[in-house]
Amino acid sequence: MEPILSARGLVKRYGRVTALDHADFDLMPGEILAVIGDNGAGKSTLIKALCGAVNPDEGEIRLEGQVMNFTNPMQARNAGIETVYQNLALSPALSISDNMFLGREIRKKGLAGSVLRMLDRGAMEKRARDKLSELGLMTIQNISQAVETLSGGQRQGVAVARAAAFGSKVVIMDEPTAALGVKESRRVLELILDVKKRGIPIILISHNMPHVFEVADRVHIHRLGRRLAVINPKEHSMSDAVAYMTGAKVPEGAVAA
Amino acid sequence: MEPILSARGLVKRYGRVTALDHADFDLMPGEILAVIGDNGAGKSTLIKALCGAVNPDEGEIRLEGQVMNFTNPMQARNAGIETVYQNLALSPALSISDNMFLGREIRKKGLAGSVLRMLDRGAMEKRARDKLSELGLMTIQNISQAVETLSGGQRQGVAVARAAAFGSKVVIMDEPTAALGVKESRRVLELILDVKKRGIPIILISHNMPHVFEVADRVHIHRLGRRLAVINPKEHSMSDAVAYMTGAKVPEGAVAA
Amino acid sequence: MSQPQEFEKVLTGSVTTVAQFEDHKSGLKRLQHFLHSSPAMVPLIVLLALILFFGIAKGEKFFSAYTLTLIMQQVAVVGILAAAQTLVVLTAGIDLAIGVIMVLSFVIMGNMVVSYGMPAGVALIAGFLVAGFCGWVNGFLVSKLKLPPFIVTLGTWNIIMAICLIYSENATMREADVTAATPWLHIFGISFKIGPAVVTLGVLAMIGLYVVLWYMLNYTAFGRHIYAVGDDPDAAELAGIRTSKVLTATYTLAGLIAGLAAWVSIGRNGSISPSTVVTDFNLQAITAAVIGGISLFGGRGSILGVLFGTLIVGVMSMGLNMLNADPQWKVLLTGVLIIGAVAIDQWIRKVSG
Amino acid sequence: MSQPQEFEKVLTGSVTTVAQFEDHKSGLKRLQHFLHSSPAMVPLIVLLALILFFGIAKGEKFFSAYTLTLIMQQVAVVGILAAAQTLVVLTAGIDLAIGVIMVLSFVIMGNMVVSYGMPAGVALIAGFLVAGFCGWVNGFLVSKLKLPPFIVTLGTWNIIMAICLIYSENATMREADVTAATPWLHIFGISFKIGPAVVTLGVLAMIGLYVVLWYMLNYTAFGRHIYAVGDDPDAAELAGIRTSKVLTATYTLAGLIAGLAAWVSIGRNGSISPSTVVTDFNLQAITAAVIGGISLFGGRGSILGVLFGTLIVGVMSMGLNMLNADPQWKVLLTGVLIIGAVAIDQWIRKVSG
Amino acid sequence: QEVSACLITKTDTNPFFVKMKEGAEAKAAELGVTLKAYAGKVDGDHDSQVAAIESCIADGAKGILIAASDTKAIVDAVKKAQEAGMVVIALDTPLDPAEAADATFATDNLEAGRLIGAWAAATMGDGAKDAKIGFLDLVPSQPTVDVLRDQGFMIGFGIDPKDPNVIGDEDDPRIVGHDVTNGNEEGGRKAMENLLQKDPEINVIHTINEPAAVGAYQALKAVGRENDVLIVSVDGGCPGVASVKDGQIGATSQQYPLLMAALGVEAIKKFADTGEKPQPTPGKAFFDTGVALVTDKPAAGVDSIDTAKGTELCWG
Ligand SMILES: Nc1ncnc2c1ncn2[C@@H]1O[C@H](COP(=O)(O)OP(=O)(O)OP(=O)(O)O)[C@@H](O)[C@H]1O
Ligand SMILES: Nc1ncnc2c1ncn2[C@@H]1O[C@H](COP(=O)(O)OP(=O)(O)OP(=O)(O)O)[C@@H](O)[C@H]1O
Ligand SMILES: [Mg+2]
Ligand SMILES: [Mg+2]
Repeated sequence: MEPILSARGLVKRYGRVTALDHADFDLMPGEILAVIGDNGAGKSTLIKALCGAVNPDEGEIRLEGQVMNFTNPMQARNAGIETVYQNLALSPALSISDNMFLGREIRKKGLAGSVLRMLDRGAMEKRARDKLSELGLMTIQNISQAVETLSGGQRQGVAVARAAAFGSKVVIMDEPTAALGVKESRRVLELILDVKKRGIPIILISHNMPHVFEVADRVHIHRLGRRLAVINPKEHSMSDAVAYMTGAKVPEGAVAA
Repeated sequence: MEPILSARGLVKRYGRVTALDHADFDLMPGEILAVIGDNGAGKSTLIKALCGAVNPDEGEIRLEGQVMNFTNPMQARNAGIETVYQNLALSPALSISDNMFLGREIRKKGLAGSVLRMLDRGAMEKRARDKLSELGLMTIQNISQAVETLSGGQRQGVAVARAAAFGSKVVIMDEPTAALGVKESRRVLELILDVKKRGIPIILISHNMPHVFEVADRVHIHRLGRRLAVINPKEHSMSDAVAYMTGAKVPEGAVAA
Repeated sequence: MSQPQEFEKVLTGSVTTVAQFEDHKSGLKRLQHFLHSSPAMVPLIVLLALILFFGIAKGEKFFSAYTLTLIMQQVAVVGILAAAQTLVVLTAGIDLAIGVIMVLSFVIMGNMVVSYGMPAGVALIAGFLVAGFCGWVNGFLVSKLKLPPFIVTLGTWNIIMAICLIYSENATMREADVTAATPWLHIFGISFKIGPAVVTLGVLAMIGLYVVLWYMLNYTAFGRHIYAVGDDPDAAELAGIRTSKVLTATYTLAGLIAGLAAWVSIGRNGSISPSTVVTDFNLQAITAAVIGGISLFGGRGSILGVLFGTLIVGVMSMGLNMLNADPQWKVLLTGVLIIGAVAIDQWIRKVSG
Repeated sequence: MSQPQEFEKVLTGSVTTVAQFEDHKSGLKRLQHFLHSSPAMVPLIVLLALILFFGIAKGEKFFSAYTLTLIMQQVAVVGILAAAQTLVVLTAGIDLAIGVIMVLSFVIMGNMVVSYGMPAGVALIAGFLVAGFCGWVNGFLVSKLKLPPFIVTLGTWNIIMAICLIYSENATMREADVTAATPWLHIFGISFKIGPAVVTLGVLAMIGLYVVLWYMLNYTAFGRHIYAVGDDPDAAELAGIRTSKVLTATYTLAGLIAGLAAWVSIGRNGSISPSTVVTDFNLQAITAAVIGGISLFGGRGSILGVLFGTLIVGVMSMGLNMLNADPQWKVLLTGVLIIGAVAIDQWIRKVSG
Repeated sequence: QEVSACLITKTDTNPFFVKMKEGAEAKAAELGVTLKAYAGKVDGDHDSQVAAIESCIADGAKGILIAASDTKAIVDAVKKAQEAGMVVIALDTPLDPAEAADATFATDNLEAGRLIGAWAAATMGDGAKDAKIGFLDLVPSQPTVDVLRDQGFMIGFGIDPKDPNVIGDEDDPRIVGHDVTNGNEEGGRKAMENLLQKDPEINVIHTINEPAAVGAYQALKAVGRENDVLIVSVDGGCPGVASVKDGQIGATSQQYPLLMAALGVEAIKKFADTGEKPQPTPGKAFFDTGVALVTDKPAAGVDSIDTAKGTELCWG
């Protein structure tokens, strides 16, 4: 089977720092691919390169077999790649619903919408509230609150809800549950399985091993800026995965997986 | 036994939003107290109120039995309360060592230090590197890198290392392991136990139940802006705790714990 | 695939209602909440306080419909420029060229009718086109070359000022000559009386502009994008906003608004004088915006606040003038009042927390 | 107490060395890394390019030690003010009053010796005290009342300007009168020749000031705190910096530096003229800072860059003077050069990424 | 031998100095002198003028024509130029002291003010005793021209100016007030509106220049008083003279920048050729290029020319 999204030999250097060191990557259609690795291994840089937020110094990226070097995130989004960034990419002073619909606002029906281009505040707020409730985020009292006034977890919920609301060709989630509570994390996992059911492949970056091993079809282990191995979570234990990613053990021939 | 840090009836409202709704709090000497609760339950606001970063509308705070309403974080710090904030409180453009030693810089020995007030860059960088290595953060290549260029986990490591480096009367950590990898999280738990051994009590906010139940002496469950219950992790299961904090079950008489 | 951890299984029973707290609404609390949710009202309070202050000090002379409408006439041009400036400042930029764009625009409008004998329509279109083009150049340099807005507009300020002087040879066009050619350029000078109040079309244009921009900023996608870009450009870009398009559009729009200011200014002044380039419109416009509560760091503030900010400055200057201060003392008192007004503003915000 | 989870037990074996990657150092890469780690060098390159450009255009006349040192003399006062401005801008503020503080300070120094017959020492102390006090007032209003720096310093700008004009009755003090009273006020005007180069003590004062401030900003705690406060005031406060103290100290220091500028200015101009208040020192100082790579949003940039930024502006204006351009064209070219210089700067930064 | 000269004006935005520059350029071309022009950024920008003088020295020019922004402070820089062997000629405004320049070709601004003051008093006749006078000045910092014209008007009108170096210390009850205009239409209109707020009965207006006067006229027209207020001004630019003809301005004192410039360039050329310096007008410290009162309503006892003649002599 052809990978839907793949990369070969990605390199990214920042001055004296090397973030990606000839990294490879493959995402198969319809799968949940987990990416794990130490802090600073280069996971976020990798996915930022995939979706155009970072321009790699070397290497090539293919979407459905075609070379596609995105130079900005808009291009990736238009190509159907939706991303939850680790730093969330929310506008602090804007409200929750403004943030959820940024760049895809809903306009009023009729003349007000087509001529006066008036936004349908009510509809956006309602949909935002629904999406958040789906995630189990029941503590948000005021839906027109500025995002900067939300708690860390509420903020992350908004970012996840946004990506989930606009399903597309590939969904990338960089540590979507890091700040979330037990209940909210569980809902995100359910949501990921939901998205998969719709046939959309997902890249999930996470440090939570039980979660990773629960939902992932394959696990990409990243170490020191490159892909160390790809393992099958049914064949390897969590301990193996952790040992590989921290350098305690070296995987054998696992790259071919 | 007298609590070392306690609060009664704390209230904090932001416009239409209620963050704290008559919350109580007690920290006993030498203990590790975990604070758990849904996203947006008011945990961060609670500890910000305790350390002066937020001024509560009502309620009183006592440190070692004396009423102490801090109006800014400096006062709390001078009283010996060291905090890792959820939003980390790092200066993005400054380097790692600058951030670690912000406000407690090391000066050169001799005239250069006393008269010219020259900073000892070398010493600070060395100590910063050591602290990070203790946390297992081995991926930081350049210690004079700006914090904004670090990965999410590296950044959190810096904040935790800073609080740990300056042990004092009370250490508060708001989700210190949220962005950390498996290895780094483990080190932070070890560090917390270390601090406890030095006799310093710790407040740990976390959504990671296994971690909480591993290290905590008591667990404060926060729900809808107030303390719902305090439970003993040896007497209650994780399931109980999760059920209480999400409202699935109501604890009986646990507040007295 | 492994199973959820044990403790996660109890979640099915968790509460599913949105958190709510009882509201204790005393009158004061209500006011607080109102101010908290509509920060543009704070400068309005300051404005009213200031009017009251001078009204008490000078009695009817100040507190008359005539005087108050006169103030509106005096601030119309600056008010329009302040609106343009506000858009740019909301994107975390600054437009030092806005004043000279206006001057170039009215010089061109005037020259078209007086020197080249063009019809008024053509002259106006030419004026607006040039103004919009100047704005577009700023936007292009800021968004594509990623130069700091301060430097870009400092540069174009100089360039446009020089072009304006060289092109016009510094020649003033007299009102009589303009009127002889067309009445259209003076249309915003037309005034009508409602009792003692005197309202010019220029004043109405300013108010109309603010209403339109307020609508645009709050009820259209473009408006929200302006805020998002100013608030955090990286986040906006990642969230899928074409920041460079938004920036270019904003600067261009600011230029076009300067074109409107040019037209209104011809109406107010009658004659058309290129040496107006030296007038410090930038500082006045930025001051009005900041007093109105716009953050120079972008992304925060309401444009209605700027309308009140403009009026605050106008009321101050008229009030001081009626208090019979001589020009040097007026400068001093203006300084004191500016700080005072914003201090009160800040205090109200704090109390309404 | 429960046990660590199963998979956490393998961690004992994890690698404990710091990550390292091989370095491929070609010459170009080295240059890139150098520029990447010392961004202040970028304006230096632009400066050298500009000197070369005018040197080629005008030959020896421009490219002489005399002309180049003359440029230094011309920019000394603005350079000192730009240093003060830089400190304030680094805290994410702006000091519109810095120019008039200098003027008030030299008017006081002059009046002390000429009108009141005080000794030079007393005059200088009085001048510095007033300058520092003005700065302190700005700092107090910004840090304690939490007013926007733009508004605070706009207010004090007006107030100080008016005080200066009212107090001095706009009377210029002649060089001869000042010299008759004391030689000390003119000390920074003393020049000595090294071959054709002419160096004044004022120029040395400027350079010395930059060195001291560079040291302070990079090698003392206070300097790092200035950056931290400008970078993210909330984070700095939480991290345990008394932001309001840092702000007050910074504005006060800026005032004192304006006092130094006053002294140097007396040396350069000989006479003391209160009407200097109209000169646009603010814009010049901010321009130098921004061209030198300081971000108006605070917390970023190197003060050495500002020294080069000041010189870039000086070289431009001297170069254009020598090119025999007519004043209006000079304005135009200044605009083009400002944008050009910063565009090159940005380009180098991008390439050295 | 090639002769090069510098012209340093106060600003390059004020039409007066722009015309002066054009006049100088024309004369220079005629005499074969290379002329470089410099200007300050705003009125009062002393620093740019000093830098300009330094550039001229570095350039090796033979002479400098300067319209000084700060007539006292510039003296030191002028001295340096003279030491470098140049002839320095003050245009428009004499230096302080006037002898600091090698020669001065200037308008007597006090006389200019005095003429319009005297004309206004004569035109009003008995009404002058209880006139209500407004002064539309230049800027708060009170530069020399501002003071001379303002105080000159008072002398001409018969008001005691007290200290003739300071505006605003007078106590004559006929003075309604002073306001500043920045010398342009916008400022003129606003200042007029302000003064009308102080006293709507105002009936005489002194304006610093014609743009300010035109602005004041607009403000008066808006309240329907354009026909019963006397506006006087200084400058004599062509649009200004046309405004006098239209009756918007009652009278204006005309000055002659082209003449100043031409005389200045000639003097430098002569100095370069012969080393000879020009002589001042007898009885004055400088060579007065003259002012003429332009009005179509001549008043007894005040010499004036009509607008036809004024239009002939106007400068742009
Ligand atoms: N703009 C930058 N400048 C310099 N170094 C950078 C920059 N961005 C990332 N890096 C470095 O690149 C490396 C990889 O960072 P990245 O964010 O990809 O890590 P990560 O695997 O996502 O880690 P985490 O699990 O902590 O999120 C880190 O060492 C980081 O310091
Ligand atoms: N400045 C503010 N303005 C308005 N609402 C606020 C502000 N700060 C916090 N809140 C609200 O107060 C509530 C409690 O927030 P808090 O940050 O204390 O939650 P938390 O328990 O720490 O959650 P998390 O686990 O997600 O970090 C949230 O609903 C949040 O939206
Ligand atoms: Mg990451
Ligand atoms: Mg929290």
